[in-house]
Amino acid sequence: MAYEIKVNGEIMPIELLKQEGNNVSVNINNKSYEFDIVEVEKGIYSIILDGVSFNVELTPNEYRKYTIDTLYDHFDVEVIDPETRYINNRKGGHEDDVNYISTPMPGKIVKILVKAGDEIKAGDTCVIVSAMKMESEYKVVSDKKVKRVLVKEGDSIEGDQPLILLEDI
Amino acid sequence: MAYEIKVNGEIMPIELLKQEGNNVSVNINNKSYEFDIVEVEKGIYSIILDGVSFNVELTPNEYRKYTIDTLYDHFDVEVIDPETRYINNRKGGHEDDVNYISTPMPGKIVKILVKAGDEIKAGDTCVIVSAMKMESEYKVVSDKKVKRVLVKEGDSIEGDQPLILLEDI
Amino acid sequence: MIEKILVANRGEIAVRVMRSCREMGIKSVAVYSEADRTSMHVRYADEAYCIGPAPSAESYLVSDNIIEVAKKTGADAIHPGYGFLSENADFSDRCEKEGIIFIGPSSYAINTMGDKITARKTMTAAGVPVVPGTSEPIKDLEDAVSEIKKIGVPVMVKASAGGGGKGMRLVEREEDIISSVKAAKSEAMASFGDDAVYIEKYINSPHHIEFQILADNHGNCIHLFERECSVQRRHQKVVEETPSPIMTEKVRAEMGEYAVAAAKAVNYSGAGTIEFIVDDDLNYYFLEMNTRLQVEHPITERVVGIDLVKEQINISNNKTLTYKQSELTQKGHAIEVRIYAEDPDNNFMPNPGTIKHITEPLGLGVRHDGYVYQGYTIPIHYDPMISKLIVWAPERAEAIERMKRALYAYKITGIKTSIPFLNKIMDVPAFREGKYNTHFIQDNQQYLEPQKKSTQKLKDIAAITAFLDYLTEQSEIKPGNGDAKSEPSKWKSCGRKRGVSRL
Amino acid sequence: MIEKILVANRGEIAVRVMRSCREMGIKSVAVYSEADRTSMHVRYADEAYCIGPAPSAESYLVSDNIIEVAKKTGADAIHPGYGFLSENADFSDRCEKEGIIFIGPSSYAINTMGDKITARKTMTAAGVPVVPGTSEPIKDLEDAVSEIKKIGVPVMVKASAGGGGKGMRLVEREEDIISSVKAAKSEAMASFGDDAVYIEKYINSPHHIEFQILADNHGNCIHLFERECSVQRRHQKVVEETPSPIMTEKVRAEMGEYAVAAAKAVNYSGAGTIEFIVDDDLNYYFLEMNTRLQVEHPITERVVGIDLVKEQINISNNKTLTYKQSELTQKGHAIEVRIYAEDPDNNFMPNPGTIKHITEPLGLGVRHDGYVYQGYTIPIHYDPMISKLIVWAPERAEAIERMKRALYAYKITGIKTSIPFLNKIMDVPAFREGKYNTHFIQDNQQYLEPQKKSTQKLKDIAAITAFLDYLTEQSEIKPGNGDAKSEPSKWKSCGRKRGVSRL
Repeated sequence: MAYEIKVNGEIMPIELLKQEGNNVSVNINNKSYEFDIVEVEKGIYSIILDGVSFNVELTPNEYRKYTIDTLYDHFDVEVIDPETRYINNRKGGHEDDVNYISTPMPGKIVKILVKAGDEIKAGDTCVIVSAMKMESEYKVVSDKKVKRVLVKEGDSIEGDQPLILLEDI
Repeated sequence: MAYEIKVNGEIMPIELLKQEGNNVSVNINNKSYEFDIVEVEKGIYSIILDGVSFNVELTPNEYRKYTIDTLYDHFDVEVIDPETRYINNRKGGHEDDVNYISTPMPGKIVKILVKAGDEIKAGDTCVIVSAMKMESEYKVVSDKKVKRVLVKEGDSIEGDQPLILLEDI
Repeated sequence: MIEKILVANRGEIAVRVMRSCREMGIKSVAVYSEADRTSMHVRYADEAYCIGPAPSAESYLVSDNIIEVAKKTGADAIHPGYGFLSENADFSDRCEKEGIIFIGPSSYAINTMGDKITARKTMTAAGVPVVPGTSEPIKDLEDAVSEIKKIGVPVMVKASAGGGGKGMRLVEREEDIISSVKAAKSEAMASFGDDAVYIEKYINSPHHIEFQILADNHGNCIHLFERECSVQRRHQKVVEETPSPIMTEKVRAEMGEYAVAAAKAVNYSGAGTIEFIVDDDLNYYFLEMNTRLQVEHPITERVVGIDLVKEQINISNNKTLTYKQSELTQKGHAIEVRIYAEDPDNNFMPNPGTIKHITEPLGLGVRHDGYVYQGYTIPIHYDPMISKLIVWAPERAEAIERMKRALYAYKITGIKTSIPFLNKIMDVPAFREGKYNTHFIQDNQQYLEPQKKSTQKLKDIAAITAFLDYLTEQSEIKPGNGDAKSEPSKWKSCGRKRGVSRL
Repeated sequence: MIEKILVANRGEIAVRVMRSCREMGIKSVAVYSEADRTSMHVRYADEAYCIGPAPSAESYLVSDNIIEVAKKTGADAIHPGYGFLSENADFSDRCEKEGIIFIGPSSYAINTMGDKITARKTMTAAGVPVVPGTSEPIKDLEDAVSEIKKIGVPVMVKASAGGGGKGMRLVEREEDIISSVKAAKSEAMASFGDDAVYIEKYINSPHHIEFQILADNHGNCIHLFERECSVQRRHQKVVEETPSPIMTEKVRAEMGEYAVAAAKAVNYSGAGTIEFIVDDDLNYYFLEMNTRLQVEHPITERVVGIDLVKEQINISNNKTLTYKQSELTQKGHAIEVRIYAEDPDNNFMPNPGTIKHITEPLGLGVRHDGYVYQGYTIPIHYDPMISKLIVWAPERAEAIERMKRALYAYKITGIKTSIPFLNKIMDVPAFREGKYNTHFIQDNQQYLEPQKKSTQKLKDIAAITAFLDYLTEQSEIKPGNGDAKSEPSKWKSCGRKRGVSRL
């Protein structure tokens, strides 16, 4: 099973070599680690590596994607299984080219500035979202055509929810 | 569905009358309550009853049995569904007559003083269990015959685990 | 005597007020919006009533609903906390009319201090130093120039009808006076159709230092020393400490006396704060008065050893102050940081969400005033502050180390918070030396930037942890995965039960 | 200078020591038994090493394994905490031989104070008052009688070979002396084949009061005032406070001087505690010395404002004491309670298990030193103490109310704890008045009995909550239950998401 793992954008091969109880041996990018690892609370792992104690906090996001927090660092991690890898390869690595606008956090739609069929220029604001008394403008980064508007003004939205579908011109 | 509920040994009829969102109407022992109830954390309920705010902590034990803690009180609660009630009635209410010895907490078997086939008298010690440096003797409350010893000295045990099976003489 | 208090607020301050009520044997009544049914103040209070929909304009700001609950529950008094109705003179009046004690000052004090111009005039009359400047708009160029010469550069020239920086000029050199005033006037005319200007002394390196005061209904007023609040971002305080690292005994005593004079000038009653702007040479000027409890009140409580909410309640009970000025001292050093649900890597955007897990800091010298808990969803309608962390130590340097230790132990997942940013502040040389002013954050960007580089080892550890978690989930979804080497659920179940089962 | 410390302990004290290490920039090394892989001290430390199986005799008490880890990790010093190896003279010696600093006194001090007879002789020689009595066994009846007359009744006559109450007689009246001594001697002969007896002054209404001391390696020694520890159950301290409610300025000063003299008599170095037995008239007698940090040290830290662990480390660094006696004062009042995993309704049987949920008390004047967390399983091998709750307030009465408030907010499910029992202690009249001695718990049984009656309303609420939870689970197991009235999963899912979805 040839897995890959993507950490903050960088893709590396990863393999589980051995596992006995809490002791795990893993090879990542041709480097081997021997861990003593225990999930001490839901999503909180205690790791002892060569005597050094680490606390790692893991939040699962979408399928195969995780947010990892260590003492001072924050990582976005994605596990790439062989199947996904095959599909990605066929797409020529374009798997990140998402054609919609979303917000990183929950909020409320204040204003929608576009409608289906509009052709908009890079930098144009599509939607204004408020969260906790602060309003933020969401723009497109390249020229696009608005395919569909999925929300209306006044709607409450979740984080990472598609708001406006776009298509390339 | 005629349910009964047993609280600290007392059995009362209970019925869910109505439920809209968080608002629940329940009749217990011919008295009606209207609750605003929300589970705010796993096992922690916030209840507002006539404006008064209660925090109730619930720990599920065996099937249908719960431990409930409020600010100063502790309750053992068992939900009796119609089927169980029918069975209990046929047994003449003897449902609590458990024929084994167990401990309320995890520990370690220090000494076993009986073996299968022994006839023992009320008050005889069957087993000594240690937990956290303290040893406790577990006795029988009426004359019994030892059916089977399920543990051996030095074993670690869980709370409420049957240790010695008994039978009436 | 007050026996039941309605707390007209939410979040950490509502819980904090209720804690003191509980210690005094006073019943507390919570009010909550529809978005706050699961909020901690509802759970902590003795009684709780819903007062309307989520937006505060329809709930926490609706006097009628709050008064109605107070009457229904027989509450003797209302504590407004900070924000919401705490500095609303009409609400103070309304309470009085309804025969409910408003735990705060009279509408007269709120109104006088709430209006900048009136406050300035009142303070000048009371002999309290204010930032030198004009108290009336100036139309005439000559008058403006002579006024500036009187005050002395640097000054700020501001359009009297203005706002948003339009018609505003900083004058730093004598020779620029005339040209700058002309420019400001013409810009003001173009923008607002009015070329009248104000002139105000410009404080080059401003410190924000405030004094806590307490005043009873019998003419007694004391101050509880200063709080240094110069670490600010977008005019929001981020870190507060007491004593101020730049304060001297002499100036402290003077400023304290002025703070008391300021409060007395408006017949103040209750707890309040006199804010001063202070320059590097310790020249100080009255800025404004906050006629309520402040977010940062705990550092004063710690160093002076007084429960300010209890004092507020005592005062509302018409008691005389518990302490005399001469009985008060500052012992040791306290620092507070405010923890916000925000993303420091993304321009401090609010980052509400559901708390997946929280570990609160504990131990010697640490106070944590919060209201969130595991599984709680922070609503998007209110302030994103989730808690305040307060530390104390005999000396400032030790307090900084203690704050770092507490921040290290404080873990929240599910949302992003300002914890990493606060931790960086504790390491900025200017902060450690106590040499900072309100420009601190912009002046120290290089120390406060999100750290983009992590060690390769940590990166690998993060990757491996996610990978193992993934394999575990996979094997739970499809048991008998077939791969002999991977039985990944081991470390999860094992870790869980080990204390009991591995004997 | 010490740069890395191995903490040879577990639980709250290990974490507490590591916190101070972190504030001082000192790396910490945890050692742990196989039962403690998930324990908080392993997670908190910079490094962690397993030193053996669960039983402490095979792990935390094995000097060899601990020394080996210290050498491997390059630790400069070992902090023993309390219990385990903390009062083990051989271990202190061993560390010295291996060139590792033992953070505690020399083996000489440990040995001298560890043996009751030697300690008594040493203290008598140093002029420290000890409980009046014989220092050698008495064989002769006449000698015994004259000794008792010299000491004065009441006295306790004890079999010198004895134990377990056999051959022990309390003599309260002059006229009972001869008969009591005879009875004791004959019982002693029958039980132990030896009729020699000791005679000791009987303290009718004993208070347990101890003094914290600090001594450096340069001949300086200070005391940090007293702790009142008379609330005890089975000779285990349950509640501690400082100042003692029965103490006077004069006696405090005297006892403090004797505490310093006692420490100097054994060339003490580090933190230690001199325990006294005190009667109602404030006569005091040396009882024993604890040559280590005490569980109850935080109340002293709070009232005196000193971090005792940091002072221990400073002393071990051969520094002189940070404070002079004249610089120390007691400010306000602190109370500590010990929270045990035990069942107060079942004769205080230890009640280990898995923490299902924990809410820790927060806010003004509250310190919480614990080590357990949600999901943690308390091992059955060690002490069942899970945390210490310490409160401070300017006055004793307020501190008691604050403790009640903190206990109210402290919630643990999954295990039973002593919290309800501690809460009752805070309401016992004798405790509130500060008039109690070591008989407090037995004398106040009527206040401390588990409350058997609850209001019918609470009983109904408990029943209904369980019923609703049951219905929810049922409907989740078999969806489409058919009953139109019951869609019971609503309040669960609704509560969870409400903050987000109900806008």
